[in-house]
Amino acid sequence: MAVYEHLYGAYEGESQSALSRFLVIPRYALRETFKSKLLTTIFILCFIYPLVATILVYLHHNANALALLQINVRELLPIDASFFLTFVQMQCAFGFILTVLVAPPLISRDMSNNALPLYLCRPLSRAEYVLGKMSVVVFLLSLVTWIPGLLIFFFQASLAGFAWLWANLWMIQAIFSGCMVWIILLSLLALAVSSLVKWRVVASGALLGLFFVPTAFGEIINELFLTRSGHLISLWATMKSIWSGLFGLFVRQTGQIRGRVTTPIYDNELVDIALLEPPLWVSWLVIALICAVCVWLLARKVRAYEVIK
Amino acid sequence: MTPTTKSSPTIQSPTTPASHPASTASTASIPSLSSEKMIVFEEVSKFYGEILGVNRVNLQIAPGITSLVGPNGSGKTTLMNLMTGLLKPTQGRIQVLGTSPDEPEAMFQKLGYCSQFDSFPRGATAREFIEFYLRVHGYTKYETAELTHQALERVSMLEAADRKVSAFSKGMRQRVRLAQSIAHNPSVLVLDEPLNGLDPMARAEIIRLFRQLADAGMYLVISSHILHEVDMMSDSVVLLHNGYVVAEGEVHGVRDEIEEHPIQILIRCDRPQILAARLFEHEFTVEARIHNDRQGLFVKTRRPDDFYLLLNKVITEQNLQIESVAPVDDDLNAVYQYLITSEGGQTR
Amino acid sequence: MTNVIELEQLSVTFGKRPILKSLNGALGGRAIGLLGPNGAGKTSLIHTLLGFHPPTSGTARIFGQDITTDAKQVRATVGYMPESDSFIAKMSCVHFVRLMAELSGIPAKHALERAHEALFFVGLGEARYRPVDSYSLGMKQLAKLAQAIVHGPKLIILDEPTNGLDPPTRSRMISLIRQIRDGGRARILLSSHLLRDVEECCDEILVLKDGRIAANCNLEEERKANRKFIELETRGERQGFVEAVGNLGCEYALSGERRMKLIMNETIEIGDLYRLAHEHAVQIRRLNFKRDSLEDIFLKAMENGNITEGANSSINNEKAVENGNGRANDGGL
Amino acid sequence: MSSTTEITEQSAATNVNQPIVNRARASSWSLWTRQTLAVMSLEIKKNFLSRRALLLYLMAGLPLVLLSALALFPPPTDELGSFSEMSQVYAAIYGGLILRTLIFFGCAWVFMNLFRGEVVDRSLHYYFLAPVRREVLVVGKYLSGLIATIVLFSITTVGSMFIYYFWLFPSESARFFFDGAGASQMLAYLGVTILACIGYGAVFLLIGLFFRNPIIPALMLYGWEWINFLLPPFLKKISVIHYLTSLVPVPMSEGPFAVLVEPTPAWISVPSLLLFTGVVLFLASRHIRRMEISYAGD
Repeated sequence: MAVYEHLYGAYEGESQSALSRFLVIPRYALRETFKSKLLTTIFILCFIYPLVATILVYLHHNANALALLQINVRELLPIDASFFLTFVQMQCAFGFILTVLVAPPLISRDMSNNALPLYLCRPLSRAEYVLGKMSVVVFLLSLVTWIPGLLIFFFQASLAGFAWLWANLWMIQAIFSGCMVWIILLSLLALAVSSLVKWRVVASGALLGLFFVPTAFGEIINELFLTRSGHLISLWATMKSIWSGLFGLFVRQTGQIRGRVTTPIYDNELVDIALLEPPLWVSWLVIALICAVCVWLLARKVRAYEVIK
Repeated sequence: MTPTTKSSPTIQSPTTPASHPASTASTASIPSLSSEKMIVFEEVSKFYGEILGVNRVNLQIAPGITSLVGPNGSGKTTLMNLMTGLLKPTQGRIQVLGTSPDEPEAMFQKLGYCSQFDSFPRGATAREFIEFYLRVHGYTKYETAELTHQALERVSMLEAADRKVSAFSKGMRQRVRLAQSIAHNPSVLVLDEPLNGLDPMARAEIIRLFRQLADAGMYLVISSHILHEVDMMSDSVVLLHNGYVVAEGEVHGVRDEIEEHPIQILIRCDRPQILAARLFEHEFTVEARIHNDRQGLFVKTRRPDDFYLLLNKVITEQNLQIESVAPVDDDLNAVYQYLITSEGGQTR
Repeated sequence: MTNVIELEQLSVTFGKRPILKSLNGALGGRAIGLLGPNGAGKTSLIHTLLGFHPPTSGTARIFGQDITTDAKQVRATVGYMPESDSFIAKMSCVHFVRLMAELSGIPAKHALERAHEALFFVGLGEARYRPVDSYSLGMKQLAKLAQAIVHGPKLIILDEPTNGLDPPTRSRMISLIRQIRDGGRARILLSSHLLRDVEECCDEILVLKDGRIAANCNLEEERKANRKFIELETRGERQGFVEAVGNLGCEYALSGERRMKLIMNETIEIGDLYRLAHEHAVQIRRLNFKRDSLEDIFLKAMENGNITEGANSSINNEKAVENGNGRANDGGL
Repeated sequence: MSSTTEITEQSAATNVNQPIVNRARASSWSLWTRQTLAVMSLEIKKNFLSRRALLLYLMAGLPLVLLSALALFPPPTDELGSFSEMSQVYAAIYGGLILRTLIFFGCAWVFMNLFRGEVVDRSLHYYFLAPVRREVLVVGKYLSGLIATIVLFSITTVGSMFIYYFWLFPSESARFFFDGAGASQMLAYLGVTILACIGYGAVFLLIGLFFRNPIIPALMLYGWEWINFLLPPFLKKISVIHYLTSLVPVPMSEGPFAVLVEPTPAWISVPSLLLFTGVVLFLASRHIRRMEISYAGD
C-alpha cells in the first residue's frame, strides 16, 4: 500500500496574464453583488424605461400599429434631442440608485477588517486595486445607461433611414459622453465615501446625504437669496445643465422677478431682473473639482499601513 | 457537578471550601491570613446569556504573583473583569481586601487594572493620557504630575512621554497602559496579558518590576500564554479550562499531584542501551525509550528520589559519558498538556 | 546557498524621522528571525521589502530581483502574513483564500484546488466553510497563514505569527512553520518578540536596533556548547558533595538552595561528579553545559548597540531569570 | 460608605515607595466636588475641542450665518413688513428653527454621546476603574454637556436676535432694546434656551444610556414633540416643548389647526422641568451602577 505525503508544495503551473489578473477583483465583486436579491430586482427595473422608449420608436415607424391603436403619429413624442436627453436623465437617476447599493461595500468591507495589506502585498498596485473596484460600478452603470441608449438610437436610425442618421450623428457622442461623465463622477464619489467609512450602511447613508443635502441646501439658498447660483452646489442641477449643454438645449435664463435695484442706470426703481443659471463651463469645473478631490482622497486612504505623523 | 470531581480530587490543591477560610498552600512563607487581606471568590459564576463565562469558582489569592493560565475563552478575562467590578457575577460573592467590587470609590484607591482594550483618547500624548484619568481620582495638579512622572519612569517611557500615543508601536502602547494602571500606587494589580507585544528587553524589565512589586507585598494577578515566563515569575498558578478552575497552587506542587503521569527524564549519554538495561533491573522504572538520535534515553519513574540515587550508582559503575540530565515535564507546559490539552482536545 | 535578501544601503525616513539607517547585508538562511526592541524598524523593513512604501535611498533585492524596479515580480514570489487581524468579512474562508490565490496570479481553475490544499495543510477542517469573522484568534492566524502560502511563494514573511495564541495553537503554528522550512521549497522571514519561538524555527537571525543592524549571525554556530561551564541542580543534603567538588580543584558558585554552577578544568570529568554524588547520596536532578541561548545573543547585540546603557550588571540577573526555575532573585555567577 | 480617611492609611501603608501623596480628605463631600470638577473639566475639553464638537458648532452657527448672509446680500424684493411684525417673525424663527430643531438635535448629539461615545471609543472602562462614585461621573458629564450646549445656543439666540432686528430697522431696534420691551424679551428667550438645554439634555442622557442604538428613539421623540400642537391638553403636559412654548415671551402662531391651551404659568413649568431633570439624573446614575462593560463588535 502506498502512503502519500501531502506536504506543502510550491505551484509550478503557468501564471495568469496581467489582464486576467486585473479582472479578478471585478469578477469577485460582481459575483458578490448579484448575490443580493434586492439589487438584482432593481437592476431589472432599470430596463423598464428603455423598453418603453423602444416601443415608442417602434410605434413611430409602424403605420398599421398606429391605426390599430387609433393614435395619430403627431400626438406621439417626437424622437429627437430632447427625447434622448430625458432618456439619459432617467437612466442616470436609476444608475444612482444602483450605485448607492453596489458601491459602499466595495472598499469599506476591506477597510473594516484591515484587508488592504493582503491585496497590496500581491502583484497589484494601488491604482489597479481602485480601478478594479471602479470597473464594477462602471460596468454596471454602462449596462444601464449608454448601452441601451445607443441601441435605441441605432434602432431608430435603422427605421428612419440614412438621412436621419446622417443628420443626428453628433447625438451618439452626446449620449455616450453624457453617460460616461455621470458614471465616472458617481463611481469616484462612491468609492471615496466607501474608503472613508468602515460600515457599509453608513457609507450608503453618506452617499445619499452627499447627493440630497447639498441639493436641498442649494434650493434654500435660491429661495432666500432669489438667485440661481445655489445650483452650483447641487449635483443634480449641475449635471442637468451639462447634459442639456451636450444636447444643445441649454437655456441660461430660468426665471424672472420684479425687484428694486440701484445701478448706474436705475436708482432704486422697480424693474424685471433675470435669474441666470451658472454658465456651462462653471458646471464642468465643479464636476472636475469633485472628481479631483475624490481621487486625492482615494490615493490617501487606499494604503497598506496607517501613516501617523 | 462540582469541578473537583472532574479530575482526581487531589488536583484541587488543599484549599478547603471557603466556608472557613484557611491559608492556601501557595507559599508556606505567608502566615494564614483572614479574608481581610485576601482576594476571595466564593462560588462565583458568570453567564453571558447562555454562554458560560466562569462556573462556581472558589479562589483565595494571597500577596505575590498569581498567574491565570488557560486557553482562549477559558474565563481568564471574565475572572479579571469580575474582580475589578467591570462585570457583575451572576451568583456568588467576591471580596477584594475586604471591599466588594461594586463600591468603586473604596476599592479602586488600592486596585489598578491594565486591560486588553488597546484604546486611547484621540490625539492624547502618553503623559496627558495618564494625567487625564489621575485627575479623576481627586489628586491635585502637582500630585498628578508627580505620580505620572514616576509611573512613566518605572516603565522607562519618559523620553516618549510627550509624543502622541497613536504613533506608538504595540509594545510602547502596552507600557503606557501599564503605567496608567500603576500610577496611583495600588496594592492590588490586575493585568490582562501585560507582556503582549513587548520586546525581550522590555519583557525582562517588566518581569523584574513585577517581582519588585510582589516582594513589597503587592497582590499581582497576571494572565499570560507564555508558560515559561509564567513558570519563571509566578508564585502560584491558577489553571482554567472552559470556565472551571482545573488546578491551583504552586507549579511544582500541582505537578507532583498528577499521579497518572509519572515524572519523565531525558538523559543524553553515549551508550543508552546499557543504561536502560541496568535501570530496568529496579521496579520503579516504569518506561524507557531510546531517543531517535541514539544519543539519549527517555525514562519514566514513579519514585524520583530512589531513581536519581540509582542513576548515580549506574553511571559511576558503567563509567558512562553523560552529556546532560534534565526532567522533561517538570514545568507548567507539561502540566498544561496533561490537564488541559489532552483532556480538553481542541475543536478545529 | 543563494541569498534570499540582499540589503544595499537601504534607508527609510518618515517625514523627518529616520527609521532605517543604510542597512547593509545578505541573508541566506532557510528561516531568518527578525528581532529587535519596540520601534526598532522591523515592521518598516518588512513594509519596504514588500514595496508598501519606497526606500528613501539605497535598495534591496529579494532572490536577485530589485524591490524598487521590478516590485511586481518580487511580490509575485512573496507571501505575507500581517501582524494585525486582516481578512475580508462575510466571506467563507475557502472563498477568501481562493480570491487571494487568484490575485497572486494562479489561474481561476487551479485556485480552488490550491486553496483547499493550503487549508488542509494548516489544519482548518470543516471550519473552512464558515466566514472568517466567526473564527477564534488562533483560527484567524491559521487562515492568514493559508493565504500567505496558497500561491506557493519562494519567500514567506510572517509578522508576529504566534502573538497572543494559547500554548496548543502556538505549538501547532510553530510545527507548521518548521514543516514549511524543512519542505525546502520556501524561505521564511519571521519577525517576533518571543525568543523561544524564534529559537525553535530559525537558523539565522537579524537583530535591528533603532534603525541599524545590531547583529546578523547564523544561530547554529553561535549556540555550539562551550564545554567549560556546567550547571547543576541537586536535591538532598549537598554540603559534603560541595566540599568534595571544591577540593577536586574546580571553581563553583551556589545559587539558591538547589542550584550550582561549575567551571570545569581539563582534569575533571562529569563521571567524577557522579562518583562524588553517589558517595554523598546527592540526587543530581538536572545537569547541562551552559549554552548561549538566543536571549543571550539578543542581549549581547543590544549591549554593544550602546555601551552606555550599562546593561552588564543586569546580564547576570538576566541569565538567572532566564534559566532558574524557581524565584528569580537568587544571585548570579 | 466607609469614610475615605481609613482607606488612605491602609493603602499608604502598603504603598510601594515613600508616601509622596498625603491625601488628607476633609470629608467625602469635598472629594466628590473635586472629582466632579475634574470630570467636568476633562469632558468640557472633549465636548468643545474634539472632532465630535464640530457638528455642535455647525448647528449653533447656522442661524447666525444665514441671517448675516441675508443682511449682506439682501434679496432684491421690497415686501419687507413694518417694524411691528418683527417680533412676530422673530418668534417664528426662534420657535421653529432654533428651539424645535437646532437645540433639539444639538442636545441630542452632545448628551447621547456622553456615554455612548465612550463605549464606541472603548474608553469607558478607564472611568469605571477610577475610585469615583458612578453618580459623580453622571453629574460631571451632564454638567459638562450642559455648559457646552448652553454657551453655544445662548450665543445663537442673542446673536440671531440682534442681527435680525438691527439689519432692517436699526434705529427703531435701538430704541426698542434700550428702553422698550426688547431687553426683557431677549432675557426671556435666553431663559427658554437654557431650560431647553437642561430638559432635553436630561432626556437624551437617559436615551443614550438605555438604548444601544439611540437614533430611532430620538427621532420618535422628535415626532412626538412636533405633533405637540395637535395634542389634547392632557397629552401636551407629557412633553418638554409644551413647558418651553408656554415660557416664550412672544407666542409663536402654531398654524390654524393648533389646539390652543392656556400656557402653564412660569412658576409651575420651571420647577417641574428642573424636577424632571433631577428624576432623570437619579435614574441614570442607578442604571450606571449596574452597567457592565462589554464592548461588543460594532
